[in-house]
Amino acid sequence: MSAEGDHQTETVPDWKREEVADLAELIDTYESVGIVSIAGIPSRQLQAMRRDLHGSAELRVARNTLLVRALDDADDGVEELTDEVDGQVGLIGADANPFGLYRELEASKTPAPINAGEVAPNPIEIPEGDTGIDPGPFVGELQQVGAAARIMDGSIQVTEDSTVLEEGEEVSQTLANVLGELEIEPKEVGLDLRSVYADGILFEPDELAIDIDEYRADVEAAAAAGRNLSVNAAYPTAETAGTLLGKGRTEAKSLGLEAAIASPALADDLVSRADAQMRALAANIDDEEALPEELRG
Amino acid sequence: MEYVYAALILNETDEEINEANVTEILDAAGADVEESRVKALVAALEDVDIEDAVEQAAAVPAGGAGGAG
Amino acid sequence: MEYVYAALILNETDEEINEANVTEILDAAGADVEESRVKALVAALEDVDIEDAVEQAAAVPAGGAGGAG
Amino acid sequence: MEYVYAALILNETDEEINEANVTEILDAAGADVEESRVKALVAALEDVDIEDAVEQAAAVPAGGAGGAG
Amino acid sequence: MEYVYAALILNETDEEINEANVTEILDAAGADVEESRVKALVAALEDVDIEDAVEQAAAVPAGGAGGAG
Amino acid sequence: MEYVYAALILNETDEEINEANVTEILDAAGADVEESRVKALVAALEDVDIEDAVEQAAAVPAGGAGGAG
Amino acid sequence: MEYVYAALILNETDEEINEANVTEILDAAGADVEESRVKALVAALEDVDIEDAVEQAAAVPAGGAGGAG
Repeated sequence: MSAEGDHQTETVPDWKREEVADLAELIDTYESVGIVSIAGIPSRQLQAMRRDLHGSAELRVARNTLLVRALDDADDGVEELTDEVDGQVGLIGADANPFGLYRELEASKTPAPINAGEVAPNPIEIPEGDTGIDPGPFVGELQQVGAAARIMDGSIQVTEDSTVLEEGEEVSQTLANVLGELEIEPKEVGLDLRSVYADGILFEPDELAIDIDEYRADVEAAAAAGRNLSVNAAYPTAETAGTLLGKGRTEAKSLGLEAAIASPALADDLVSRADAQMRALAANIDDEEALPEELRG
Repeated sequence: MEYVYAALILNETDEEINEANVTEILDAAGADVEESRVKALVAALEDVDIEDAVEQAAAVPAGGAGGAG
Repeated sequence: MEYVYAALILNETDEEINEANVTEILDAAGADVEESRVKALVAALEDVDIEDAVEQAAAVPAGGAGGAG
Repeated sequence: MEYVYAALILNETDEEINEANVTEILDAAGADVEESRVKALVAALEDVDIEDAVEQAAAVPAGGAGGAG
Repeated sequence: MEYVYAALILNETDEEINEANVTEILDAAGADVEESRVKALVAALEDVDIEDAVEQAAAVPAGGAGGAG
Repeated sequence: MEYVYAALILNETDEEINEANVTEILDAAGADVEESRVKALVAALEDVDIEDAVEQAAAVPAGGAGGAG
Repeated sequence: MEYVYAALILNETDEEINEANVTEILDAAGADVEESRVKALVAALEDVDIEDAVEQAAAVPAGGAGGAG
């Protein structure tokens, strides 16, 4: 940092220089460095979030001009993040890679009510179910905002999942009231990752959303593929050797029954198979006269 | 049941399922052969695809097949 | 499978399942009887409780394919 | 069951399933080889499509085998 | 699969499943024996309860075996 | 899917599933390694119980396998 | 199982499944590579349509298989 100080004008006060130095250190320290939006987060909540991140990530809020300077001074293209320094933002650094950081921030978001005049960040839905609210004018309000609602069994019920506002539309006073009454909190409040930089790559949030279930399914598919290949190619591993023996045994049984090989190990199965075939044939015979009593339908 | 087994044997050996053949098998097995039942069986099997029926046994719980029909 | 069927006929008619009897049935059915297969079958069935085998088969949910024909 | 496995080995290695070959395998395995069973095996397999029979094993709803270890 | 069948034969004949025995069976079958595959098989089976694996497979309803007998 | 296989290798060898290790394996396999995919994989697998997923895959008739990428 | 996964990676990256390539991957994964197991794998896969083998559901683990690693 000291070398860099030389080409700054001397008018920069010490506290600013120190703050820039602190920010620069954060940028250097962590694997992933990102810009998060903190707009609309009350300062007490922000303190709590900062505490929760402790140990895995670090959040700094500073004047945007200082943030930009710190980013500009850093190496390897972190300066691309300056594009996102706009409005109420903070700088975050994490040991996790950008995907991990994104997940962590998403998981830390908490639901919050939405007010009239706000824009829906995602489609707002009123779920099917009993509202538990006694019959009254509320049913009309529900219908007014577009929910399928009616009075049933002595209370107001929503008869199907109803999307009442599309993403990007403005919340009306009535809708705000209805959502408040139902205690639906459609907003997610928390640190909103705008962009994150790691190992020379800039990641946008929309590339960072990963579906864990999909990865789990992939792991299962990969494990199944390994098992299948091991068994079907008869390349035994500790995990599949028993299965291979079982497969061999099953194949021998199948062949033995197919060829009616009178092996003692198959005698039971041959008898029951013959019995089953006899019964199956008998089941195709309509004339009861042709069958003994025990075979009549 | 021995009547039906007799039919199955004839089916396997590609012999005709007729009264004489069924009777001969049952005789050989020392069974009391009821002529009317042999007649009824032979007649009833005329319209049955035996291969098909036997294959059903594979799909059906062995043994359990009986009841249905 | 005709060998097995023959044995099961003998079981039904309460005759002994021995080589002579099995052979006689298959002969009557016009089959080419392979002596070794008769022998193997009779030997294999020696320790089998046929009633049991049939009942067990009924109990096991084989295949699971379900509904009978 | 060793007789059947012997046949399966010969099938895999594209060797003829005949009495001599089956016997040789079983001898190598230290089995007491019964000539008539070998004969019966070879006779039983004469008209059987082994590939087919083995593939059917794969089709078996193996579920029953029960949970993993 | 011939390597596995060989192991299954040894299991039936109560002989040890070791490289020498597996190799001998496969040799007798006229197979080109790949030493490394024999080794891999024997190693993989070391911690396997063979009876258990075989019994479970035996318990599976061979229903699918399908086709006529 | 090679990324996932790489992770499973590391799981088997008790090595850490991190970016460096996954990348090294894929490099060794001559794959064009996309750094961001490696990152996504490593982050995602942090929250996946791999042992559990592998066991599950074994318990379920693996048919499903085909599906995924 | 890591040997199999290594083969699957090579299959995905369209590289040849040979001893050198499998070994390189396992080395990169920090595994103790057993030459004979690599050899056995390559030999086992020689005539196998991997796509096919991967998609075809393997038999359900026959209990004894054991989860062990």
